[in-house]
Amino acid sequence: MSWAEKVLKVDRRWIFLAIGIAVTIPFFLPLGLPVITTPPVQSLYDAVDELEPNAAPLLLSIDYAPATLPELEPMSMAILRHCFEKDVDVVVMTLHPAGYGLAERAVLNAAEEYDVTYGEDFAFLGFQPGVSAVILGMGINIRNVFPEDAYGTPLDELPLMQGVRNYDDIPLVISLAGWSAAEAWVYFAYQPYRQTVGAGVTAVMATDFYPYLNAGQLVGLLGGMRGAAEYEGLVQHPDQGTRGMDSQSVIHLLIIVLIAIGNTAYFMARRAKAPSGGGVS
Amino acid sequence: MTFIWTTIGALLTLSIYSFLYKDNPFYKFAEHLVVGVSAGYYLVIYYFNFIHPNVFSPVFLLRMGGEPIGFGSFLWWMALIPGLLGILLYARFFPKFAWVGRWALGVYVGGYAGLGISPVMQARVIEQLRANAVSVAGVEDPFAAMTNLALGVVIFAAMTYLLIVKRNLGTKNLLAKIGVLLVSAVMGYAGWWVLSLISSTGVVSLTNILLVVGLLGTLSYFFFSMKHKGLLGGLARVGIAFLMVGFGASFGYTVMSRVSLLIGRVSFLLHDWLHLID
Amino acid sequence: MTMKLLRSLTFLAVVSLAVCACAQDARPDSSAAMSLDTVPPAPITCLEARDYVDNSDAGDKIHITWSLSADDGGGMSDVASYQLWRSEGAEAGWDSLGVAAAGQTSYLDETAEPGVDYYYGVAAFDGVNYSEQTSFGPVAGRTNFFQKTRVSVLVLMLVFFGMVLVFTKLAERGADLFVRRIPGLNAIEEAVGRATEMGRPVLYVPGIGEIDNIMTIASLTILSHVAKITARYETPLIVPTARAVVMSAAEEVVKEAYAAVGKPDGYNPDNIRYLSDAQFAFAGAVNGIMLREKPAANLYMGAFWAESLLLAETGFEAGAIQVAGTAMVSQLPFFVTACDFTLMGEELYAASAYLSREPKLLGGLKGSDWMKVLSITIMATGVIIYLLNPDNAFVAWFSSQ
Amino acid sequence: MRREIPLAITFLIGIFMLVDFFVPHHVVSSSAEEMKQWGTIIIAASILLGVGNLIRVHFHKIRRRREGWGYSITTLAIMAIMFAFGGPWGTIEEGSAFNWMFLNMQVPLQSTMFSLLAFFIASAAYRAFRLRSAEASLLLIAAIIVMLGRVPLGQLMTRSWPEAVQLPNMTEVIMAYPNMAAFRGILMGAALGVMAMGLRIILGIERSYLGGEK
Repeated sequence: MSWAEKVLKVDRRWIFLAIGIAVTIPFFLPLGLPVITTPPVQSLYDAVDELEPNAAPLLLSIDYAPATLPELEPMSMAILRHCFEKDVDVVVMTLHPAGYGLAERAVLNAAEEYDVTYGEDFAFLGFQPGVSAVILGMGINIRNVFPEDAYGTPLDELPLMQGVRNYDDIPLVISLAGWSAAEAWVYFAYQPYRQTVGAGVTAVMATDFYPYLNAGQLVGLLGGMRGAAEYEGLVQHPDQGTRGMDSQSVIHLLIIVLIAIGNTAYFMARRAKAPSGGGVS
Repeated sequence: MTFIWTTIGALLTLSIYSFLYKDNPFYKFAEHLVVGVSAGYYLVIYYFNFIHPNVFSPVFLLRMGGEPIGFGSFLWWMALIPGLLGILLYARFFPKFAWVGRWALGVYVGGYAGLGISPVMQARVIEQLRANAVSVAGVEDPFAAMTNLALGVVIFAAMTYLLIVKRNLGTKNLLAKIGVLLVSAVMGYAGWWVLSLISSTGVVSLTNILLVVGLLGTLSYFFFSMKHKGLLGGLARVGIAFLMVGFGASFGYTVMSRVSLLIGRVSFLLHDWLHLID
Repeated sequence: MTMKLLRSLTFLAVVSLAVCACAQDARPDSSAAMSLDTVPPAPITCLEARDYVDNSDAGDKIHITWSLSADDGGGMSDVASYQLWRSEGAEAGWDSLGVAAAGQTSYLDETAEPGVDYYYGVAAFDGVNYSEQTSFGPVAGRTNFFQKTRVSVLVLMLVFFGMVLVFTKLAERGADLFVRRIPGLNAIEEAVGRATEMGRPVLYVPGIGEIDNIMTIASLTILSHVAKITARYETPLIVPTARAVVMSAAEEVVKEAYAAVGKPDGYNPDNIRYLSDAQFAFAGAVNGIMLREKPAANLYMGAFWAESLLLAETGFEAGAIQVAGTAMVSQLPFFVTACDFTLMGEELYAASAYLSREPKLLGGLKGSDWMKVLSITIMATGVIIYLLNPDNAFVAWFSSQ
Repeated sequence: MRREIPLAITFLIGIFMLVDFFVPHHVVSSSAEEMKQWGTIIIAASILLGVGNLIRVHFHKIRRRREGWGYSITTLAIMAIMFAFGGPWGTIEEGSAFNWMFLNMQVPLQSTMFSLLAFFIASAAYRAFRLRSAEASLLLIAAIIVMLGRVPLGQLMTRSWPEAVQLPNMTEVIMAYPNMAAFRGILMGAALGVMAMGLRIILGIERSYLGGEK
């Protein structure tokens, strides 16, 4: 067996080992590569940035489950920091049954870093089952769906919720989801109510969301850890997203090198077998 | 206490990773464990989050969402009917009556089939068509748009010609074929770039023509009523080319999110469990 | 609370700006620079009130629209807000209804009694003076039976259904409807054949979608076909599922298929398995089946999410022939790279029609094909019309809500 | 009768839900909402069928001492424990035993299983991305450009190049145009497939999910 054939038939466990090493190294030796902002992230950032301080609140729907935490939690942290930094009021809710703890953890952690008060600068509404029904219902009156916040306080007793009835009083909704919840916001908040919606989704889902972005159904889009890293760059608060991008660079390069080796070996092996180099395969 | 639980989580994590080496007792244990845990989890969650508040409590305790409801009232019936439909599913346990389970299935499948049709038409067909049309035509200078539309048609015709008449891109050699494709891609891209220097409107409409060509090609590929020969064959091949670019691009795009998950787990092991990094 | 505060702040700012503006230029004759504003703003124009139709219409909403006062954003730039009044008759008194901020041109009255005739009045307000009131009426809220903004959806849907039904009828009458071969369908039969030769089971994964997902239903149709082949060859067929309802439907489908080819005893209920609703618990358990029960053919048909590559890579390593079919756009790249054959998007739906060879099902396929032609035509027409006149009714008609 | 009744139910409910989209009348829309709720209850009730199947399959395995029967005991035991903890001592409330088991067993197991994809995507790329044909070359080249363009490394590599050929910009162009065109095509085609299938279900032409075709 020539070396080319050996390379082609390499035990895939060597590849696994290489990936394992590549992902771990940047944890100990950070590279600190810079991140450049892309238009969908910039437009979501601008949409948040244009919100009036201490006025109509941003509705942040933290719809992810534990499985997509590493990609989406950096986003919620970056967006919450952006809002708290600018004194923009935030109302947090979740549509995922397993998202309650995660949403609460994100908003409380971010709030700890800033001088903000619960009920005045931010509120947490908790979870309600039934995705489309919740979104549609909030378009009529938020109180129909969430009569009280997650801790049992009626919404009217929260200063920042006074005067907030439905989507007319919410300039922007952002959904961070690793499943179809973000799409549901497009279908049931943008389509019937023309509510401005932004989304943060996993990198793999981002492809599906380009049509919505292009059709103006979404105001902006964060895709995966990179989207989070870009947003962290814009709010000048590098964190998990930015650090993760170093590991990303190494692994992406590794995969490309592997593909290059594979193709070189493939053509060496072909040449050895069919000297004419022709033939349609 | 937290450390014990974290250690359990970490050991289970390592058990799953051991699968990468080969199937082994640790993986088998973890796999059977997670099946058991999730079965118990869903059993409890489905009962307490759906059945209890929406069926059991209103029907038997006459309370719904904390409010009392009357026996035989409208709300009571509205809780009883889905409850009965759910129970009909269990008719399967008695083969003689298994067929009544289909009623529940009929309600569920029929309801969602009806529910799905119109939004799909709206969001996936009409809205996409509209977006495509508007983004192609939505440039400020109609003259430039027309010129570019014509230009797009020419490029498209050339591509189709290459792909149909010169089916194999004029050569049999695979490397040469790839070469031709690469050179034309580079040329196309260069042309696009040169145009971008001359007129920004032109670029917008030219790149948008890609949307039309791609959509036309892909839809042709999914045309089942005719053999893929002649013009339709060419269009379908253009569609395949677009599909391939799309698949490659989204594959590459996805790598990042998968690596993100791995980073999350590695950070759990190194940071949350072993405290090796901060 | 904050909204009100903000509103009054903007109002104050606007007023002071307006006062300063007056002081600086407009009127050299008004010597008292800080004198009180006595000039009312220009009235609004084009006032209209219409019954408002939303998704749950109880006839209690009326939508009021108007054109800005000439002094809002232009002219004296001193409009602070718009005051709205409502009255139940041309002669009856006016009740205050609400306030809209400067720059707004609409207001939704959600407190209307259905069927009552109302008159609406709107006036611009500069903080001190009201403009002349513009009125409109009568208008009554009705509970509507048709959402007019969705007429394009309805029309296209009916056209599509019409085509499907016509082709189905044609097919039933025996018209020869050509449908091209779908590559990948043969692959299913080959894969099952190979499993038989090797004496190893066939694994059929109907996705992790709930049964309300149309992909799952298409998958069950294909399953029925596959089960008939395995029944004939007496090859074990393992169907792991992630949803209990899908599991029970799969049981029915497979049992009937075995009975249909006259081998009801070949059906093994232990091979139709519910594994877990949890996505990755399911994927892990299916991986276990692949490595331990060693199926020689893995068929993945239906709705898949991230587990697609977990299954397909493990299956590849285990040496099985793999055929996938899904309309999940985000997972297609993985099935295409890791499986031997992939039914993409509509091919999955087409496959179920093609396999059954029932003329009724082929009609749907034909209908979709002609709908594609119609869609392209609509898009092309839209582009041309849009280029000639961007504000035309044709494009607007398709902006459904 | 055994088949006609469910088909009639499917037809009536299907048509009603279809019509709901076009009829804003509040009586119609609130009834449709109510029926959606029914769907979730039917699904929730079905879990018992699934768990019944799970118990049966594993029980058979244990009773017949088939290979790996010991693991089946794990599955059944942990399910029983989870179920026992779930009822009386609170479900998803912070700090309940049920929640602890969920957070420290199900969550890490699921997310680790998910993260295996990082390894698999590399091995799939290595194996499948070969310049076998002209079409395959498109797949490969698009993948490489996007992979590089997505990470900071790609940005650094081409930072000094003209804007049009900087990798992140090329990535954006590929994602926003050819990729989107192709996916729009798939989406639209699939949407038509869904609608045709939905119509067939409502009309009772498609009935395999009810079991068999007769």
